[in-house]
Amino acid sequence: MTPPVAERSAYPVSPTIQAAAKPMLPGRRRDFLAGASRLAAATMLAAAAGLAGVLARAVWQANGGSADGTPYAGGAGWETIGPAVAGTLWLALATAALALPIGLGTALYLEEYARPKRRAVRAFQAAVAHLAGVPSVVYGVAGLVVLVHGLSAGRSIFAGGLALAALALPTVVATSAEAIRAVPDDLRTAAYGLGATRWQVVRHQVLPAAAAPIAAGACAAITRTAGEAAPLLVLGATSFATFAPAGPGDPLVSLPTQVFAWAVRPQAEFAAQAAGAAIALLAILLGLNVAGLFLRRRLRKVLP
Amino acid sequence: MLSADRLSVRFGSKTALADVSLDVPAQKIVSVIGRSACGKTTLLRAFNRTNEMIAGARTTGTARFHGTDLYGRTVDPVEVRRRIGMIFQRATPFPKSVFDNIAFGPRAGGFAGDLHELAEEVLTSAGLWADVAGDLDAPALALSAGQQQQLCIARTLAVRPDVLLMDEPTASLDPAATARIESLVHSLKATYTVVIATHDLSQAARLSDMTAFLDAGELVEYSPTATLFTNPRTRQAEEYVTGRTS
Amino acid sequence: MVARTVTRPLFLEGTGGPGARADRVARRVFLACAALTGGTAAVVLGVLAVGAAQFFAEAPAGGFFAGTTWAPFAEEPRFGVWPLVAATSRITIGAILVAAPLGLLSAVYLQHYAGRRTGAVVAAAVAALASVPTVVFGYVALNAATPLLRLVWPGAEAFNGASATLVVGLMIAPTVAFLGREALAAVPPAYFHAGMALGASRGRVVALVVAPAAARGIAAAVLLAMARAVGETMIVTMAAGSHAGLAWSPLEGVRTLTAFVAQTSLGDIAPDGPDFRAVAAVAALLFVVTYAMHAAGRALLARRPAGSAHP
Amino acid sequence: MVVDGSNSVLPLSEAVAAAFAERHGGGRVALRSSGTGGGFRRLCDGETDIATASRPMSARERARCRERGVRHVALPVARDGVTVVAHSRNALVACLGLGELRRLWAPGSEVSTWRALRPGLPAQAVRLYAPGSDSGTFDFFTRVVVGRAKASRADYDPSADHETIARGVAGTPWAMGYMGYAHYAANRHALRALQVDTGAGCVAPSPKSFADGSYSPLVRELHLYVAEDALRRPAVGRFAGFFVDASPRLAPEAGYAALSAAQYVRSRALLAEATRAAERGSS
Repeated sequence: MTPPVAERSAYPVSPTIQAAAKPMLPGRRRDFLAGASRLAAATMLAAAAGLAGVLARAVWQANGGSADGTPYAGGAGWETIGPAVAGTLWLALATAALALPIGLGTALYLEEYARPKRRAVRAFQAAVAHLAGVPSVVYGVAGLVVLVHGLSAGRSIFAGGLALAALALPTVVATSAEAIRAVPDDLRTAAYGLGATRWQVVRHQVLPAAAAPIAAGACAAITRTAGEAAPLLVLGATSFATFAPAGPGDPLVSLPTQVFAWAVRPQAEFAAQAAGAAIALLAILLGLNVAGLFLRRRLRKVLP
Repeated sequence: MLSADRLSVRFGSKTALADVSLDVPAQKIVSVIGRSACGKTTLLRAFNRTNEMIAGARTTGTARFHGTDLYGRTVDPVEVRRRIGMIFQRATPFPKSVFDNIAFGPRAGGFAGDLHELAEEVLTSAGLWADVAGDLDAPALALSAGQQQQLCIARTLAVRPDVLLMDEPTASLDPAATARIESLVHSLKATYTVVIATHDLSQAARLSDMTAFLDAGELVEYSPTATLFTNPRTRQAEEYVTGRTS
Repeated sequence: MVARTVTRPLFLEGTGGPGARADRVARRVFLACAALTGGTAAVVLGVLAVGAAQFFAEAPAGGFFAGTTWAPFAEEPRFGVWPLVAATSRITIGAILVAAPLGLLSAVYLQHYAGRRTGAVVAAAVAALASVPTVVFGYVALNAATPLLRLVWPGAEAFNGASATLVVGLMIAPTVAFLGREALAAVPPAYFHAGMALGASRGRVVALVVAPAAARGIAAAVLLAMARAVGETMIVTMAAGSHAGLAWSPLEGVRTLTAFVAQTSLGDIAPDGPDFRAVAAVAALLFVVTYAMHAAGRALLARRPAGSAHP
Repeated sequence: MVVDGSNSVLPLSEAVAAAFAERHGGGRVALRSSGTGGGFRRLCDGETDIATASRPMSARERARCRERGVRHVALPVARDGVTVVAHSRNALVACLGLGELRRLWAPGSEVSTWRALRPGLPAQAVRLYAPGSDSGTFDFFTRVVVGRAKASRADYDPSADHETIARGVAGTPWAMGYMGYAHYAANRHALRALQVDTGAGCVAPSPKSFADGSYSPLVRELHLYVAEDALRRPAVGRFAGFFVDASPRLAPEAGYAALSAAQYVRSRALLAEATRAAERGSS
């Protein structure tokens, strides 16, 4: 079809070169990372699937097996996890209502109002950012002393919400500040050049430009804290409630602490109940994540 | 020795190279000219199978090296890259010492000889030996931009390729460094086959034996350099080399 | 063109311009937010500091850091925190030995090997694992990992370090994978392409060129994941037990710093009792260690990867 | 309404709360188990309406309550025996004497193997699981066995939750521990309850031996402590009354021994009196 290279070429291939040419090595070379990295990825997949499988199996067996009379109240169903679901939703709401505005306000102050940044501001910002690395159980200890005993907030949804908001705050500040910092300075310079005040620049330029990543960061922080059990256990969460909390003053119940309370019991019925609560918790977190995704997309669409 | 036959490359739905057929003769310098984004880089990358590292790339047609289809089922792309080396527009020394930069390729290829000897040889070939001989452990990033490009060429030579693909090797260099690289390329012709993509017409005229003119991914004209620059067969090539481009 | 004359007064000084009042209000609101944030941090710190100070008033710091018996509520209390520290260290190191290879290799897979579709699936699995609450991992450690472990080693205790370590490793692996992938992605692609063009295998290029260039980020990923393991509470509280001894076998129960805080708090801590003082001292230790690890990890991340400053 | 306190009473509280919710269309009851000590503390802080207890209130706790002006009434609801449990496959030990238990659990005890406890037993290490220091069961057991409340060796695995103790003993070969009988009953397939020799021969723990007094030193009465102020809310009185009335039926189901009918009548009378006192106080 096509004439051989040598014939068509204007410059005949020198025979010495052709003779000297090493033969092409056929076949593929071994790549040690290819196998190892695929194995690791497969392990991650298996871990995720295994986790889902463990939970599903526990619930499945409980529903399939006969209920041999446990002396306890219970049974995996809506009556048992309903109060905890309501509690977790309340707590997420409280976290969002407190951590979001305060965190965003803090970030705006640090990034926009404290400009140019003095050393003290930078030090403060770093100090707050690293609080995100402090274990949540530590917040529970502080919350117990300050909220439950100091403010007499009791072991209530209110106390739990405050503790979780304090836990989420450093993360919200850090992610919001990062989003604000990513807004190009040209935007600010142009706006200031037109005679805008700081607030006008923030309101009309910075916030619209940074809204989507701020929402994403806040949503991630709230989702993470909504799954926290340790600080609520320290505050003194309720292990069994016959009613759903209807307001901030009601006793502290939540899905994560309920998963804990049931999971540590050796009986299979409670393992199933814990697995059911865990699935409900994962579903709520997934819902929050999806809501965050929609919010983010919407913010991106509405604001340029 | 190196040839393309109806070679096309698409990135997603975008065609970067369309039905290009050309032969690169041994121990000659072939330059590839054309406007930005005309497919010069893609053509070079097609010859050492580095396009496939870009997501969505699809290559059709054949590219042959000593008659072997580079895209053949049994061909190892890693071996292809050892035989057909490539130098990029921007010097990309690894953040390691000069010596480690040279040694990376030979070590990867299982080189059993004396690496220092090899380093001296290739650095000499690349005209860099005098500059770096004193301290081969110096960080490569401490070299000047021109020296970095020379190092990249030396590094490629250390793999002992048959062909050097050079993608605008002097585009980001100053005139003095450009001159050094050009004379280096010229001297390499004795042992290597070189394909050089360039947007500098005078460089193409100075260096190459054959010139290929690409436009929008298509090979418009492929002629001996003297012919293409003085008496091009096609009107597009004439317009381009005389600067009367639309 | 005719030169224009300024007909309006200049407000170069003072605060009379339009919008100045809203700006002042906004500044105050945001400053108040910052003060609240700072106040929250100060309160957390203050509670721990006061509690820890009370603790050290009755238990000398020497005994705390050097003692090997932890029995703060016994008739004759002993305050040697070493067993708790040893347990935390063992579980952290064990977990990172699981998580570092798993996470980093997954990061390499996602960044350099995965096809688009399989990559998306694996990335989704990693993200899903990352968002699972630790109490759910605790459930898995207690009700799945331990029974499996006992199939292999029937002598394993009901609460043991091994299954907690394994599951903590699984929990922090997504952190390593995510941060590791970011580190790999921050390496200029030119390195990868140049390495490939020199005829090295993909694995060789990644291991010898890309990974060293990303070393700082990879170290940060490992360090930050370890900080999470140190602070991990639910898995160890549920599955590792409450035995504050210096056990050597991973099949025995151990009690970590975090588990002590959580398990003690399951009863009730009165803010004026010895249990609160002990809990506060341990919490303060946890605070200092994790804060430092997090700061060090972030400092590593803040520096640009080698070579990225290159034009 | 918040009920807090003993983990030993929790199985009964749960059964009662569930029955109450069923009967009264979801009565609003929240249960916690911070331990008897924690429950008393919270009752006297006004944080909880009802404290459940596995031991009587101590003089110091009583004083604290009085200091804060919290009046309360104690209602006995069931009888429970502290049960010594071992790993289910440990068939070599059937009965332990009080003296042996004392040697094992005394502060500073050096007994670390079964052989050290009783010559002839294997030299396997005894891993010990028991309630933490806020537990009424811990206070009761140490007082009866060691002779002094809260006097115990410290190198055991403490837990505020008896279910965790059950899981620990069930899953650790050669382990041993003690807990409320109801928690043992819920895990009886996985645990082995040891008989206790109180001097008059070995007796196995069971609701029957609790009722007839043969297990007597280790049997205690479980109480509800109801805050008088809380009784002004009719719901609290209703729940406390329901608790007393339901206990004869629910206590045996949940693994306790019921008290005598006369004792329940007395509990009812105490509750009525406290309610009247609360109403007088409010008007």
